[in-house]
Amino acid sequence: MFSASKSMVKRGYNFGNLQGANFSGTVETLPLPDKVIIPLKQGFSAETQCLVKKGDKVRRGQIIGRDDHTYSSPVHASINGVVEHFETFMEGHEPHFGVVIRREHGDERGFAPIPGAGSPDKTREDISEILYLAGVTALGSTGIPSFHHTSDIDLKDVKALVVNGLSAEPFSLPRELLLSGKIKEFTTGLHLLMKLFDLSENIHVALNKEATVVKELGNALKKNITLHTFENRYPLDMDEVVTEITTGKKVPDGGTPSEVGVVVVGIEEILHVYDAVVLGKPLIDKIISLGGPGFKNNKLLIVAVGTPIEWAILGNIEEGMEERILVGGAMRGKPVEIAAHPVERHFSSLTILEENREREFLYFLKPGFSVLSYSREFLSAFFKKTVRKAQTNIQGESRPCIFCSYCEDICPRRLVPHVYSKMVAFGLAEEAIKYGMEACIECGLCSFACPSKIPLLENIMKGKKELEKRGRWSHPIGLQKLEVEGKL
Amino acid sequence: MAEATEKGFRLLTRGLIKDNPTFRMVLGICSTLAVSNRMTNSLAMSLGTTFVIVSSSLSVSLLRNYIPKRVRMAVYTVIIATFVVCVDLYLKAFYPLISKQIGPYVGLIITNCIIMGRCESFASGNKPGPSILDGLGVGMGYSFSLILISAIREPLGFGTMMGYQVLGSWWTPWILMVMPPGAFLVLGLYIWVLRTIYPEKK
Amino acid sequence: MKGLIRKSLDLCYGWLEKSPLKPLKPLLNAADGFFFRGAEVTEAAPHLRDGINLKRMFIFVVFAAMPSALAGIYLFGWRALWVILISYVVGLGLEVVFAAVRKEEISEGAFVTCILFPLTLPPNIPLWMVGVGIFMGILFGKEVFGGTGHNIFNPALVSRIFLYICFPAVMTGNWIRPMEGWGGFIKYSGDLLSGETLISASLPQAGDAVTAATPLTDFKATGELAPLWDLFWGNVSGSLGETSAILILLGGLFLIITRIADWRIPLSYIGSFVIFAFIFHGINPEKFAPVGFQLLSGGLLFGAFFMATDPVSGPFTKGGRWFFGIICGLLTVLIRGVSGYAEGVMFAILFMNIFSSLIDELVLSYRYKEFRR
Amino acid sequence: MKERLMIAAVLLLVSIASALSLAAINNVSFPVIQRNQERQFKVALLKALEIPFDSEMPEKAYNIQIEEKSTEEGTLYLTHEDNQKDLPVTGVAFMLKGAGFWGPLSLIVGLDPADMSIRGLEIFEQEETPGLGARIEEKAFRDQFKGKQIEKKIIVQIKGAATGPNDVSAITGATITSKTLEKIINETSRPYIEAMRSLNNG
Repeated sequence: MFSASKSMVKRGYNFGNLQGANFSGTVETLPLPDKVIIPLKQGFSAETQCLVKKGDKVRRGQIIGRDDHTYSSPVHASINGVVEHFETFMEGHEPHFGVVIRREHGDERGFAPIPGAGSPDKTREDISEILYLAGVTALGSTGIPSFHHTSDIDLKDVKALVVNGLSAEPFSLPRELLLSGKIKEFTTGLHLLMKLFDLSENIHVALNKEATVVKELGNALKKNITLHTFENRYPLDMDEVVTEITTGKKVPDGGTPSEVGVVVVGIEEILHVYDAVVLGKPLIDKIISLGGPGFKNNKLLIVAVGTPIEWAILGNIEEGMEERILVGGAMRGKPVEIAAHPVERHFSSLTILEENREREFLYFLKPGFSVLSYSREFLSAFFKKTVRKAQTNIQGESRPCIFCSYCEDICPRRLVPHVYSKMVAFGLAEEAIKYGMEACIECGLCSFACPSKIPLLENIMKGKKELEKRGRWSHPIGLQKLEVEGKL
Repeated sequence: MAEATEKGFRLLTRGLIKDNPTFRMVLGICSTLAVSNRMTNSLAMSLGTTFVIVSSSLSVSLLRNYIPKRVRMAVYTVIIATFVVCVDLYLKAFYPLISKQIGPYVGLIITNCIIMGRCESFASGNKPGPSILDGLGVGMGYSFSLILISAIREPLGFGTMMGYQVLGSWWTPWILMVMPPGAFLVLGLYIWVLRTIYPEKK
Repeated sequence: MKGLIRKSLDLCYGWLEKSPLKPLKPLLNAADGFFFRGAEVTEAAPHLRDGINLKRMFIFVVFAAMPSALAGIYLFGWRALWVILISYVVGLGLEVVFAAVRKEEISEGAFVTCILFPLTLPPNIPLWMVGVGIFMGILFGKEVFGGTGHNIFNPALVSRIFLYICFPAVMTGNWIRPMEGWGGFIKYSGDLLSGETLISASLPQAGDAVTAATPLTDFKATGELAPLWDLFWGNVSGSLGETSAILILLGGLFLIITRIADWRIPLSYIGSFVIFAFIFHGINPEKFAPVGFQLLSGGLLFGAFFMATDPVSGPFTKGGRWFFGIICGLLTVLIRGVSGYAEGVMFAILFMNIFSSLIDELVLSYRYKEFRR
Repeated sequence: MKERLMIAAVLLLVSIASALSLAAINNVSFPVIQRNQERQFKVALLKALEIPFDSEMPEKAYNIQIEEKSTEEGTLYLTHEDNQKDLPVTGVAFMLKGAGFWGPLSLIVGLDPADMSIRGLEIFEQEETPGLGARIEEKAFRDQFKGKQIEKKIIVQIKGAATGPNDVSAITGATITSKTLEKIINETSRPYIEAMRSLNNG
């Protein structure tokens, strides 16, 4: 294990005012789509057993997939309608099984409530049961532990709870905006989780320093909850990093916070806990953010789970551009290959970037008021207020490494990405372990900052894969870990 | 008969370029770097080394059946050293000027890996005839490379060739070419060119 | 303007495809890449990229060296312009040849080498020597190692040391006094020296130039100290770009502010130099000149800001950079004071270049010792 | 056992053969080598004293014109008026030794005893950088020393032109060799001058 928690707060990169990152606090509600695709496996959950047949009528909020014997959480129908057919679609290389439901009535927002829910005064067992039935337990990077099999960590092993309110990745869900006007709901939800985990201390809330709700939240939180504020630096909002900078516990290299007994949940997840336990609402509506230069307006949107992505972004895209749609932020987001892919319940943001293939004239001599750059060679470095352009163009030419050590300076873990990249290229991935390659958290800042435009992160991941293939190193996390341990 | 002639010819010529001890195997570099700044020195050194290679190859070949395997290196060294001292004394007696310039390196012919290499790899297992041809071939290869190097170094370093002024008085001598590092550069260039023309077989 | 260049480039592409001059394509690619940014987009996460690229980095180093170059022209005659021009023509020509042979794109590193190298030369160096120097420096300092990014030594310094060893008489023995009035912008100083001169007394004098020794040579020979004020403004004899301390500082600060050069190297180099110079001057003031004089004279500032900060040939770790600078400073003081050479910056930096990867390895093996089981 | 005896015998035989042949060659070449070395020294000495000689047989001139005189401080080489040993001394020469840049540096200085000025300077042995420090052998450089007063300090001027009466211009770029030469002349000639004094007085 490699300790760097203190320097991590200072390292990383503040993306500043990005073009298309100005979210307004209001939340819009998307009309229900004509049909939804509900994957039977969403979030931290194995594939559930399908409980409906073709032609069945389903109600909004009805459980249509459930399997109490594996690590999973139930899946719900998000509209009132009829099961039309079943569909297999690919997510990466994995086939996913989805239930297609056609809407029968109008925009009906009513739902089948979770039995037993309705008030915040519940026992531990009740909370666990309600969260499980609501499907909320599938949220978080490794799930929220309960008395069911819902997470790779047991309820009795939970030693700390971290609420991640940071959002430093460009175009990721601006979490602090969710809090405005919802402080009470948040604190109630937090206390429910604390009760579930049987924790009275070691509870941390991390928030951006500039967030408007910091003071309000600070007043609302009880003394046993620590509120930390941080500068808006990527990748402080990654779960591994936020764990280290708040609790001081070192997450094992390549591992997850759950391995040291820490559960990390986002603010939106706490609100879902509140919705489930107090309002009895299952996880059928999800707040996601639409961000990036490809959208006309950046906004927060309440979307029914299973809505096709094309439906969610319809009418909001800038016309006449080659777009790249990403699930997640602009750094670690996954490109969406099929626009019909449904919004799943663990999605938090959709990003659209323009595929910028423009060949700018005399680019290297431009003053650069709107350039996103780690170095100070552009005037934007001296004008903090200017809006930076977010580009997919690599803005240069691929060149050999010149040892400028930008990647090393910007790396939140004080690693040497260019060294790993070279070693992997020479087939010496084993050697790279000796220089700490496994401590990489894959934030991608090295590739971002490289002036030679070397895909450093890609090379590192290639090296890790190679090592796994050769059996030299492996650190399965999440579901993969459970699968390796034979629990799935 | 023709076959034998052909074989002998191959032995004689392969050291020139294809298996050139200096450019290809990078052997005997010490003396190459040290003496190749003047053509006369190069010639003297080449002749001396060739003589030592040929005569020690011959001697080893003649004695090959009598030399016990365990002490063969020691015997080779004694044989080579004898011939080297002969060359050294000869130069001292009849070419004192050349001897003064390349003196220490003549003694170092003993440690030239080329000679030991030929004795060990060829002469110890072959008849005197082929051994002489082989030694002569390798010696010629060594001489060839030395002459090639000094053909660049002497004009650049002194403006002369074999001691005669070939470049006019406008020429500014390149002192680096006179010093051993200059030979490194020239040798490197030759190796580069040669390996580009005849790529190494895999 | 933009459209015109684009059109003519496209025209050339079409024409080159059919013509027998096809091997010249790298040259056209380079021109294209010079005017227009590439069209590539990111292939995988992260989807955003920093605006910086090598072209900008290298051109900024050239900008940083500009004040010194202009000072060189002003102080020593506009012949200096020829020196720089020849360096560019030969250096870039060689770069193009290698790019064509290797079928690679032309790397912009030569732009930096070709401006830094002439600034380290005596003003009245024969012009052909400039060409030979940059040719040998780029060939043996960079290309034999595989081009930009793979070199062990700073190519500009390799060029200089080649000339230094080959033609010591030219490189150490003849300097001219700076010009006055409008200076070199209107005056041209002739070639002071032909290759033949054996003994310094017989140096012929030409043009308006007056021979003079550099402040460091002066001190070595006679113990005389040049006035600090002259050293600061650059009103002393010396290499083209090294005389004016203020302009070098200006360029150096620019490099540091833009983050192209790591501030650790100049700071540790100059810091350790000052400390050691102070100590040694206290011990033996005859051999070691006073700190202020040593700091401003010779190539120390130029070396510390422009040569030692070359990322390729120096160490890349932070600790390594501190160490590199400190040893460079110590070596410079020692070489200036104890050896037969008046100046030691070039030797110190080249010497430490050899060890930079070793230093990095030591730093990394310490930093990642938890991973060495 | 038998094998070991065999090894010992072969080694012994080879060594004996080698030793015998070397001894024979040495016997032949030794006188020649010795004569070469002596001749070199004698030529340098005659040149330093500016005595004309037949380059084929310098021994002849040497034997006639030079008187070797051993003193406590070292050997002095004298020439007399009309080559008569009882007549006054017209020239004195001696050898100075010191450490050069790469190796030993020795030179022969010829003096005019009348005013103690240098008649000639010959470099006998040097291993300086060719083309750089080695240029101290060039006539133009050595001739500068003629007429300089050995009793006063001779200064090799590195910077600028030689202006003082006892100044000599250094070789550009070869600062170290030039300064070494100055040091050797000024520091090691003292005892010889003392010896000359006592010779004159006695």
